[in-house]
Amino acid sequence: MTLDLPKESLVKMYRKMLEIRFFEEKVFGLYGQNLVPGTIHLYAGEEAVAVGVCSALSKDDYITSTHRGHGHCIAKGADLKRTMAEILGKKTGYCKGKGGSMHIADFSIGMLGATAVVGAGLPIAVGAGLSARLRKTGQVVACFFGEGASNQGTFHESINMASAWKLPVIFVCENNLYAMGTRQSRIMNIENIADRAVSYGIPGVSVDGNDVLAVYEAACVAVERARRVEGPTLIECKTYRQKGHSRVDPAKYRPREEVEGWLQRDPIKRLRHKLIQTVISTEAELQEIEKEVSSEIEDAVKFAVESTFPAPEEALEDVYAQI
Amino acid sequence: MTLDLPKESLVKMYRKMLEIRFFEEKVFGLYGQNLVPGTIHLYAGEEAVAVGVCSALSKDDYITSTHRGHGHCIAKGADLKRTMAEILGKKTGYCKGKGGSMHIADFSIGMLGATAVVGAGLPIAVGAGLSARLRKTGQVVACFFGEGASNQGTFHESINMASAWKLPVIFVCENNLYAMGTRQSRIMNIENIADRAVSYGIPGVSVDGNDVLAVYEAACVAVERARRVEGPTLIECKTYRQKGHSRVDPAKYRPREEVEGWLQRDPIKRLRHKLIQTVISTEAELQEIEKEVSSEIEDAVKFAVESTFPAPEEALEDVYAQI
Amino acid sequence: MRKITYRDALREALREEMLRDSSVFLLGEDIGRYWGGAFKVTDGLAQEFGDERVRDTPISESAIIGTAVGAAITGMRPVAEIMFGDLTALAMDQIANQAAKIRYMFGGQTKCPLVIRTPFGAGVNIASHHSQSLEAWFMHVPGLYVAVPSTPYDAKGLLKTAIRGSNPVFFCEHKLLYPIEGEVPEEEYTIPFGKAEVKREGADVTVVATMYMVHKALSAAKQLEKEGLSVEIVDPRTLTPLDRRAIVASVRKTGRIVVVSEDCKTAGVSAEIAAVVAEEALDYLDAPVKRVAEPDTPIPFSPPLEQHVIPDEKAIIKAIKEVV
Amino acid sequence: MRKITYRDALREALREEMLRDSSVFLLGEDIGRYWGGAFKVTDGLAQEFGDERVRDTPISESAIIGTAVGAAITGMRPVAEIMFGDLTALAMDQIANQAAKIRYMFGGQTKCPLVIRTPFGAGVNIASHHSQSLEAWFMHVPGLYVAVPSTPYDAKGLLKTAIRGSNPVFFCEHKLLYPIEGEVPEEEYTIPFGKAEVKREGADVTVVATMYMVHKALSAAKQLEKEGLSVEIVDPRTLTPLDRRAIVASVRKTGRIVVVSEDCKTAGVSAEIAAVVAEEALDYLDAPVKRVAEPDTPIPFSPPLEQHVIPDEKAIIKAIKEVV
Ligand SMILES: Cc1ncc(C[n+]2csc(CCOP(=O)(O)OP(=O)(O)O)c2C)c(N)n1
Ligand SMILES: Cc1ncc(C[n+]2csc(CCOP(=O)(O)OP(=O)(O)O)c2C)c(N)n1
Ligand SMILES: [Mg+2]
Ligand SMILES: [Mg+2]
Repeated sequence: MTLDLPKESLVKMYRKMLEIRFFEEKVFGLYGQNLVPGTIHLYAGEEAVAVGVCSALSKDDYITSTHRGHGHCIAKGADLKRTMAEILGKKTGYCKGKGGSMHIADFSIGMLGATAVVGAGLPIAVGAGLSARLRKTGQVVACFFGEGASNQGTFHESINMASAWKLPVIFVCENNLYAMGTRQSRIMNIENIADRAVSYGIPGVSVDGNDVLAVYEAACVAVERARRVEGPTLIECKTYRQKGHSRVDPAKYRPREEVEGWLQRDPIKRLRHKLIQTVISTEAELQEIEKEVSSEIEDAVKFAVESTFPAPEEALEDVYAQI
Repeated sequence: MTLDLPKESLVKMYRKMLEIRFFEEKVFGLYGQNLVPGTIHLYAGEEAVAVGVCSALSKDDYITSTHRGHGHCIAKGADLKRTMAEILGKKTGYCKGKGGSMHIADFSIGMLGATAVVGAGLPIAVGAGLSARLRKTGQVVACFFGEGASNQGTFHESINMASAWKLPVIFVCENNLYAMGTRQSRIMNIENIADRAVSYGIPGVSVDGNDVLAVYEAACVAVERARRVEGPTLIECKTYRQKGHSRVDPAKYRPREEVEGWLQRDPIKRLRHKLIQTVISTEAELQEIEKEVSSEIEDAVKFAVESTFPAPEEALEDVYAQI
Repeated sequence: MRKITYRDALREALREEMLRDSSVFLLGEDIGRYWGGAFKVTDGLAQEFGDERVRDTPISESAIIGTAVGAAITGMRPVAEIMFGDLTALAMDQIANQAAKIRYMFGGQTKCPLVIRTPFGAGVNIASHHSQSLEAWFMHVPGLYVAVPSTPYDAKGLLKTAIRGSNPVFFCEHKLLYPIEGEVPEEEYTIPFGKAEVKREGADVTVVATMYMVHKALSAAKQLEKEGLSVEIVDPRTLTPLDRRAIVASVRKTGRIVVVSEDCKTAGVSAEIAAVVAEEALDYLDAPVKRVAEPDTPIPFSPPLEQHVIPDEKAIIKAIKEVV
Repeated sequence: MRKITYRDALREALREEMLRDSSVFLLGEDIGRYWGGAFKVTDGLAQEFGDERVRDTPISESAIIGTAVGAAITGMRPVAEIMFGDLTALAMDQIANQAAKIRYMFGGQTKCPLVIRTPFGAGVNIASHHSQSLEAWFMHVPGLYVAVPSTPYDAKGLLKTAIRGSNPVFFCEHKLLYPIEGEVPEEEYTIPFGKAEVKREGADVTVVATMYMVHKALSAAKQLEKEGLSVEIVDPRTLTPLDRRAIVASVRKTGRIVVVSEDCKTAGVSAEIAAVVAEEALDYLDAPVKRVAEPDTPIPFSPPLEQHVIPDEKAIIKAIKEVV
């Protein structure tokens, strides 16, 4: 963890990670109150990945996301209210209630949306990268996916294509060790997903995904490479989801010591500790931020809960664009 | 090229390669006479791959094949007559005329069939390997595919699965530098497909695919590894198709010097030269073999040409197994 | 008779067939000891039969089906689970081009005894990628059988037939059916493919319904009974082969037909059934054929939106009233 | 008027739209300067527009379509070629779950102006993996439009509409149509989606036919004319949207209908059209609906076998005679 960034940037990262964590805790709570339809996949514990990567992007860069997408949205700058409203199925949500937790998008900030088909976002990210190339905009695309997704055919096809065409795409593998109840070692014979970069002749790096600055640095290197038209990078971020896979999952397949070890390496705690230790921030400052974020999230919940549901007939809209 | 095999084996390899070459030349000729319906993808120039690999297999081992499959069939021991008859669409063909050039199979010798969907044979080979494991037969499976196919998602999914489960599958990439008119370097950013083995934690070897003994040796190592339940191997055989991709293709996209260079490295000429040079065989012996093979092929052609077409109504049979 | 859930009925079928025949094995994502399948259909089976025969896979749908094909043509009887029906799209080549055609292309040299189990259906707010009903795609693929059980009894009997058969079977389940209870005998039985069941006899109108819609049709029929309308409900149980005779026979009796199917209307299951009636039973018809199906939209997430697109009793009753 | 081939008409449409709009680009396997597409539709375009806009891809169908989706939602207008229609199965998730649903799932935030061109059809002896007609799968996917041009004129006009539109279009071509010639004006024109064309007027029976079958139906109609039968031929030109009105209007006039479609019969294109007629035109029908389609088999290789399964003039004539 190198801390040679301006204080402002560090604190911003801290705040973003906190937003995600508090947001997810609320979603979890609302779920218990039966206010969240369907299912949820929480990002708690993995905040450093989304925030580290998105901090290296500019607003008009793109990202693509997954079933575990709340954190990606927030890190890219999505409005907390509309994100929460979407998760609750409200008309004020980003997708007017059509998408829900697994399909949030905010095209106005380059968040090209979450797909619930594991691995399906990779070729779409390649297309966005190709589009940036053809339109000569200099934009880059960060594509998030899990280590489980890295066994989908689309992983292979997409990275190969992006590499052959030297497209500005950053493939960010969130290796949280499990795909549902399936531990990585049971379904692949390698430890580092980053090694798969060899297949495409591109750089592959493994970083501590619970260290936001490590992620940030790797992402910056990849973004620069992309903007220099040198092609994609595969970044593997080793991290851990603190909750079960989805709402119903008690995650009993994970050894207790493993969970506890990762909780101790909580990315938010770690950054907080560093900020204090290096006297970049004071306890009071950070508490102030925590209070602010907490109240922002309360506002988002209030907004979402009070918003109305879409009218049933709206189900028939948006199938085709009319013009 | 090491020649410490018994003469018998070497001569057998020579004969098999010759069978394939003469067979393909005849298919080409029959095509010109309008006796071959549809299209054809000739294996001429790549004989060392199929023969080298199949020489390392025993009869009850399996292979899966591709659109360019005549050579695989013959190398695994298929009957020349029934192979030729299938290509001509005759009832006496292996598939009673239902399959044609792109879908030949002979289950009686473990030839599990050619698929015309590029890359589709890989997971099927994995399944055959899994089946061998579950039935505890010790069989291994050799799976042929092109370098173009190595960009299909199935390549990735299949090898990963075979590796995770340590299945007895040998993935044989026939790298003939082109997929139709597309040169490898234009659609992938690596030179050796064998490097992709890294993604699966398995051995990957590149061999001179026009040297039948080099192929044979690599295959033997892989077969032994498979039988020891240590998992799959990826073998890349660098080779070249001497004709166009398919019947209509003049292959103008290939530099003349490149073609000539490869013609000089013709796998059959090379083995022949060695056999003579090392006084393993005499010119007379080899000429005798050539005559024999030539007449076998004539017999096959005669058989195929004289065979009848299936009756139209047979089109409705074999959709479902009745028992 | 004892009652068990559709989920348990499926599990019993798997278990009994695995006990009966050592060539039967299961593969799929998280079907094993750590999860037991996303819908718990295979719960406990890994513990009983071991991880080799109840095999967790990587998230590689094409390779799951392709592997099953390779195993099926070399002497095994794989039962592959695709976690959600929507994801069969990822394996469409292996299902439609390989599994379904491998026997035919090779002139009958091989059999491909393979079962692909997958849950379809909307109603649990999991949006466009986890809620579709795509049976019609597979009906349009010669070489496949397509089973669509609506009750625990049918689920068990059809799954056993599927596993014992010699052909690839696309076996459709429905998320909302898993917890539904029904009578299932302790004794061994199987249900032949291609035999519809009249789930309720009636005289005034035929309703052909499948899967979860059978239950909605039954409840609609009960309501209409009070109004003096007698509704016959025919459940095809398999879409391929389709028991056209039973459908035509019922229409011949009632002169009216409503087809109820959860999938999107256009080119869906109900289209084929309507077409069969238009070809083979036109002379018996006293009213136009009616289709009740999802409108042509993806499935939305939010509950009021989702409920709006799923065919319900009201829509079934309305359609029936329009034809009588 | 000048006559050009279907192939050249398609190429003209691509070229004109590329000249008109710099956001249009092409991608696909071997569509570029070294081959010009397996059926030469894009021949010469790479030379004119460069390799960036006429882009050869690896053999990665899922990524081809996914890449097109990503480009389409970020301001480009990709036209993707899948070399053979059978291979769309490899990209089914990207087509049906991503391209078709991306606008809807995201509540209308984006458009996905993407064209997927691919050749269907049997008749050239290339067997089960290269000969299918799978339009029906895509008709069953809301969010997609499906175009099925049967003539050079329609091919050009529909392709231009497809490229200029704001929605994903699944654009079906047919191998046997590529060399067919027809009148195509030099002047600019487009053809709206959802408007059928009466390819031949008639009074006694309606034939709804698509793609290559339009030509077989026309030739059957000519033969029947000699026997005094007047056949009307309706070509829907797009399957989604489907011009139900035109079909119903024709049936209203003739009282009889035969639907001719090359795909396998069960749950195919002809099923949907038959169902529409059974729902909306039953009262006008004087005879059962007839479907002429491929039997439910994969496509075999050998010429006599293949010819046996492709619907021909004889089958069309037989069906027409059965209903009149
Ligand atoms: C193609 C596909 N297969 C299966 C599923 C069901 N599923 C949803 S999330 C998930 C696990 C994904 O694991 P990973 O990619 O590691 O992401 P994580 O959940 O760990 O963030 C699975 C199997 C799906 N949605 N899509
Ligand atoms: C999935 C798929 N995409 C495209 C095609 C069309 N096609 C047939 S052979 C071929 C090239 C295959 O190249 P490679 O794998 O290198 O094998 P080679 O022909 O060189 O032996 C292509 C693109 C196909 N049959 N299947
Ligand atoms: Mg994971
Ligand atoms: Mg090649």
